[in-house]
Amino acid sequence: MSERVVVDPITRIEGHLRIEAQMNGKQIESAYSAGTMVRGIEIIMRGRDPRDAWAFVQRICGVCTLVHGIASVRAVEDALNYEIPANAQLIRNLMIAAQYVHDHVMHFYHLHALDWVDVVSALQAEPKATSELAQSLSSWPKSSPGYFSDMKNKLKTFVEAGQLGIFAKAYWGHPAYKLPPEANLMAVSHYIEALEWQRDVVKLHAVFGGKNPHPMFLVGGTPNPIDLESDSAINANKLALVQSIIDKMRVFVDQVYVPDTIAVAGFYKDWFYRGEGLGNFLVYGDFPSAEEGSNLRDPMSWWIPPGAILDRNLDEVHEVDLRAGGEVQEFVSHSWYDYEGGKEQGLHPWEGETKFDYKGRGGPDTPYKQLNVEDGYSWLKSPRWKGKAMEVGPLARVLVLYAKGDEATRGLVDSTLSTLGADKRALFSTLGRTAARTLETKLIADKMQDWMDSLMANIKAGNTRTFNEKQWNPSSWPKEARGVGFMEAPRGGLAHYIVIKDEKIDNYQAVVPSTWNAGPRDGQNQPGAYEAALQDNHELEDPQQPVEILRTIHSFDPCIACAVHLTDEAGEEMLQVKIR
Amino acid sequence: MDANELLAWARGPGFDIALIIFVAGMLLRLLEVISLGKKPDLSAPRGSGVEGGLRTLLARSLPRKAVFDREPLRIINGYVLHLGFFIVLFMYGPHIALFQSILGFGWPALPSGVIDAVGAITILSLVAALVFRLNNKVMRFLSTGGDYVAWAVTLLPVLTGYLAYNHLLLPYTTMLAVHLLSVELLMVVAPFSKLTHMFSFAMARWHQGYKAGQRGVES
Amino acid sequence: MSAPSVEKGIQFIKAQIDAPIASFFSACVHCGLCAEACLFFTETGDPKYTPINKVEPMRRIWEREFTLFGRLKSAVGLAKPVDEDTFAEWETLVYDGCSLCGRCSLVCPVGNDISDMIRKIREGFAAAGHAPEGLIGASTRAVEIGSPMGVKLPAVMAQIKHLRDNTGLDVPVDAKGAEYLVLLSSMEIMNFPEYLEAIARIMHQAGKTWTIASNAFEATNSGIQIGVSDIARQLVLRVVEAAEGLGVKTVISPECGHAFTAIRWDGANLIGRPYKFEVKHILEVLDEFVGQGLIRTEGMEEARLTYHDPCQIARKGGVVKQPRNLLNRIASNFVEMQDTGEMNWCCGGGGGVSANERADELKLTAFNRKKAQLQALGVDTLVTACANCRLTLEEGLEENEMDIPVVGLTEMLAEYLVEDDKEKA
Amino acid sequence: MDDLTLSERLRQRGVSRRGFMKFCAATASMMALPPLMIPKIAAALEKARRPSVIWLSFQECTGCTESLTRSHAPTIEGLIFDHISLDYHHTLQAAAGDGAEHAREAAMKENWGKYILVVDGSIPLGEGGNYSAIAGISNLHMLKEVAEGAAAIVSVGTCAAFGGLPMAKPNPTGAVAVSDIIKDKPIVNVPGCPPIPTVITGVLAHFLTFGRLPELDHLHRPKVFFGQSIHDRCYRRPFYERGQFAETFDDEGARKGWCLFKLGCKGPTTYNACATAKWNQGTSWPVEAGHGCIGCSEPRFWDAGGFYQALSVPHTKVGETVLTAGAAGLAIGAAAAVLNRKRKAGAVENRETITVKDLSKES
Repeated sequence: MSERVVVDPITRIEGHLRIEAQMNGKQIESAYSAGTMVRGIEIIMRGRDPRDAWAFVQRICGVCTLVHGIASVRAVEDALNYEIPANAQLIRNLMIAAQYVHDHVMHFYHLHALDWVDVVSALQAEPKATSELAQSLSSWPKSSPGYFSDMKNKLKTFVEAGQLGIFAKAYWGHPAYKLPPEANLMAVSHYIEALEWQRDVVKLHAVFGGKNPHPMFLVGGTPNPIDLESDSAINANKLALVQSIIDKMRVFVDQVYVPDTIAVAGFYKDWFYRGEGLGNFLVYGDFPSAEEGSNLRDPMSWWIPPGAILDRNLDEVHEVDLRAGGEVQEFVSHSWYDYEGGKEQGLHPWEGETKFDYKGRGGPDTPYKQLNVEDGYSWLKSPRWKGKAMEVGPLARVLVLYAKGDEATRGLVDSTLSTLGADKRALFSTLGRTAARTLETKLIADKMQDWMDSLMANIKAGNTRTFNEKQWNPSSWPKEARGVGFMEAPRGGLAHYIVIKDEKIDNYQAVVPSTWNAGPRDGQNQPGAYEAALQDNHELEDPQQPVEILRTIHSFDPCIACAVHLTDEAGEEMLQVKIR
Repeated sequence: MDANELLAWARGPGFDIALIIFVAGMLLRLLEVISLGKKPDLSAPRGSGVEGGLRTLLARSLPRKAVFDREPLRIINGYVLHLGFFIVLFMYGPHIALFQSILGFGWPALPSGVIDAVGAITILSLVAALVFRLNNKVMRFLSTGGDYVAWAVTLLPVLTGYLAYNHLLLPYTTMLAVHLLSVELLMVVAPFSKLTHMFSFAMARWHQGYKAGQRGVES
Repeated sequence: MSAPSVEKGIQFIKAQIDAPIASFFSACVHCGLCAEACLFFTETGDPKYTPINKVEPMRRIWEREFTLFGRLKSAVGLAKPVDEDTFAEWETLVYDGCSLCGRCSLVCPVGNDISDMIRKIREGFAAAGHAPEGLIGASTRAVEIGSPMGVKLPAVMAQIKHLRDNTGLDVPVDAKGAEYLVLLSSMEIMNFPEYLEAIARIMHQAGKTWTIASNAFEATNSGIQIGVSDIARQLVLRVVEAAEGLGVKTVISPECGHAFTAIRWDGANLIGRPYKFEVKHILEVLDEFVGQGLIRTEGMEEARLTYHDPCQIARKGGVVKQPRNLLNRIASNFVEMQDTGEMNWCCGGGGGVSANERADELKLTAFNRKKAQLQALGVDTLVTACANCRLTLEEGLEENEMDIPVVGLTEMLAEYLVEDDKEKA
Repeated sequence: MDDLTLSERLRQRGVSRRGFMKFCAATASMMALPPLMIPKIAAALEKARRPSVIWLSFQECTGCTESLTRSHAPTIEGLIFDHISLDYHHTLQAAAGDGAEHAREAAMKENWGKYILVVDGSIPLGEGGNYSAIAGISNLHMLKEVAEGAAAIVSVGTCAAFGGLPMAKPNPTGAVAVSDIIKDKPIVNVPGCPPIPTVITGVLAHFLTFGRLPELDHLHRPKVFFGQSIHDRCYRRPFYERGQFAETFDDEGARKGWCLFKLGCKGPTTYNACATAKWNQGTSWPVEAGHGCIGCSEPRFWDAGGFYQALSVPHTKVGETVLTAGAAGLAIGAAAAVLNRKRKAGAVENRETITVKDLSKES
């Protein structure tokens, strides 16, 4: 029996993702990942002030609300060889790290957990037993029987009210749910707690960037000055708030997130052996050192260095050069775009070009039941590194850090694996990916204290500089310049490529983690990371309720608005349609 | 076109068009004047023409008592109008930002409250100027349509600026756009009206002063 | 030579428009303050006498001929014409209603030299046949007879004889190598012979050599007043040739306003080259003599008197402090009028107005200004240094039945002159 | 079961009367209602069966949803558990694929004419609407279908309200706002990129309390949140009034909290509550963090000139324009000058000499 299972919309992600799975019995034979929304932001970027770019591209995504802003200012700074004050570098590191911790926790509880946690089953839980379970995992104070009893009552009333709201029509009771009621109740409670917690910890972004989502950035530094004597700058009060947030993050990660991950994983060990796929991993690198006057030219010195791992071989980490012509390329063989030099061509982002070609590439008219997977089937391009499909994200980072011998990483990974009774191979899986995310959250949360300490030391030493005015005025810029700004977004390596001409953006391209992961097949028919992962040992218990697909897709933490991007000359020909 | 689009247009293409007409028009007008040339004075000089030119350039800014006594109100109003206009134009922070973007340097601003008051006074002064023009028989006799156009295009920026600042009549964004458009109108009209005097007054004073300087007479 | 015509008039005005004129027109804001400085406006109250309005035809020509905007305006028929009617309408404003006193030029806030513009527009009016008969006659006499009033050399010689008979002082004629060439205005010859006597006595006392020229005794220049440079040049050239022929160092302009302007400021420009001699107004010379101790005075006039600044000498000629220096020596009760010096009010007869019979009534109306000034002061005597002013003032005073004698400053000085010869004698 | 009132539900869930009244008071103060209204709000909320809310996400970035989760009064968990029934919301809902679509259809059917439709993201009309599809259905189609049964529509975020980023020039996908498509339903725009969380929840609370939309301005924004400009409520306003401006980032003025107008702040033309409500539970807001307002709640703010160019400064290259204009002026002026010189020279040359004989017309 050959059946096409379609999951659209994939919910609890960012953006518009559609998965089509060609079944062979209960087994997924081939999977197709499609981004179904396009905005054309890179067309919009053309001709604009490079200093403004961050705000535009930041709106690529409101979930990883910071990463595009950072990548963008770095791209401009790279193009202009712009030196950044140490404090700005530290503040950016803190903001990026806060984004990780916030985003990973929210992903785990609010986007991913319901793939593993049966909310309805939690109603059967025994509060006292739940409390015992929770207390066995950590010393988190909110683990009393009374607390869980309240939570259970709350949930019960909610469910019995008959209006399930966001929990309606889910796959409750599906046999793939393996957690006992008590674990479910604990997870649902932490779901609600995490909502409250995240509201508090994003205040770190508000301190440095004024607000979250979409904090403010600045080419050449950070906008908020440091002045202990001012009530309108980063002062002692605000620094104290930042410190308290870092503390709060670390406590929650250590006492809730990490124990919950390990606890849940313990019930789903079969997921350590499916859902990996490519076996190729790519890291761009992030967290630059923060010496005064440092720029972004030496990523090998960064805390997370760039590197590539091929065929699951942890013994060799390949060097990565984002500027090199033959390394990063984007293909459109199965995308709704066309290239000037033919659809099989691969283009380095600086030379990137694309044309909307929805109909020409077999895009069906809405409403449609099925995409034309033989031709174009996604608004995502297919990025490749040296021609290879690569997975990016927490797993890639943890593997590269591990392979490079980072002690903290090795210790944490090894101890976690041993707790779970798994070996290193388990990392290459759906659950391995999810676990890697949790572990890197802890690594990063711990690292935040170092950056905070350095920042405080600078301030104590009288260095409060946060902005370098030197190249602010566009008249100081070269006539033409190009740069790449890269970072590790929570979902993986993110690079923005900019070409500046006559003080304006001439070309802008983002090569985004979810494009690597969610992109379609290339001309060689190499699947993207999602596709490969779904084709890796996925049996659907019930094709009508494909929770297995959600588990693996969610393990990547999709961010599809990020992933869909394009550069285009045809943009000018577009009619501006307006209904009045 | 909504207010924001209007504002964007006024801050973009509109300003460019106005600036081109203003700068090119003024240069044209000045070159038209200069090109007519001036013969050198062959009479034996009694003093320095350059000195006289410079002196008149400045000194003519002060009224002579003989005429001041006859028309004190009109003359005072002329001062109020010009000084008010200059203060509002050159001493308001946002305006300074504009000049800074063109000149590359700025200067300290006056408090907005002062500008607001000066703006109000300037408006009253412009209204008074119109009243004078309509009531004074000489001014009425001399006035052409151009004088009323010039008056209107001068009043509009001050008035709309005042209304915008005080959030009167129209929503701020719309009023700001209208303000910029009125400034642009002024820039477009200036080279082709008596408002050229903003530059040509200097040439006129210079020529009279130079001649007077050569003759060693006061002017 | 073609007949006068509108075209010719326009052509002449066009030729007069230079950068200063263009800058004046482009700077005018129609503020009307020039009217407040003009006695033809203040005394008539008629706004058509607003100085800048008097050059409106020139403005139209400037705009149409020399500005892009004006060319466009006339291309679409929006420009106001300059035609026969225009010339006819403006003729009385340009000649009768302006004494070229230059007061308006001083008050214009943007610095327009309006009186200069009127001087220049007259070129076109003359060329268009719209100069007043009186000025045409004066000019014709000046060119053909040698003096606007028709005074010929024999009349001068008769005066010299009379002078010699009365005082024993000689008036050198055509004396080569004399230091000073003294010019006279025909009015002085006709009406104020005291001037020549005063000069003779002062020169004698100062011990200076001087002369008058038989072919160029006349200082006045009708060409300047009527606004015909060709005639003005012809008249200036007479003086220049005579002065250079006689080899004098300094030419002394007499007590006549426009004569001073003609010979001192316009002459070199009219003939197109600098002079080989200096030109001074008689008051400048007298002040020098006094300052150098060459002449001394004795006694003081006790009558309450005031001094009327001739426009061309004071405002336009820069001779303001000299008459005051002199007066303060010889008058104990010298008072200043309210507007005085470079801001004086014109007598109303300058700029050819007095030679233009048509303007007599207007001139007398304008005199009301001076009348008021004098009444405010309540003086017994009025001193001035311009024969034309003097005549106009006398006429005005007589018309208004005011009994104030008008005296030339040079004569008055001569009255208090210490004459060593006499004492000795 | 379905007929349980809010207060009954709350009591069952152990929410105290006091806690409930606290929420009502917060709602009232947020909407600038007098304290007298608190009991009314409470009464309205107590009676309500949680109204169904269908949240459609089109051309968006999920920033609006993220913002909603930052709401602290009411909280997101309070909102979705106690006040509304969020029956369709891609980012938060458990169900996916067909299940999700069924949830939407069921909610529409059960609450036809009564549910609130919340939209974030713009709607692309280009390429027949194919630029954005959910479950194979174009955004345009889905919006029309869901709007039909809605009691009211809340366009959350600048994209849904005004077209936002996708509509920025050159609008590659032909994106439009909700109000460009739906004409026959009450629409309230809650712009912002993203909107302030309490503004989103405040509008919902207002609707829940009074059964109607709050009073709207000409751009369909609730006056209570969008009635004043950032500038008018800005704590740095006194510095503007004193003429004290930060000239660059991290300068003395910037550190002292002087006005950011010259650094491009769009506060004067931006109507939003940031300056009063602030962000992230009052932690800060962009201007407090030293960066000018970028005007994110205004229509077409993306095309309103550079973010670092003062409002009074043209966003084109003025220097270049001046040079161009100067060159043009010199060229035209030179041509005019040549013409003038020629004319003048002609007039001087053709000028005939005049003798006294030529003076009289009659002669």
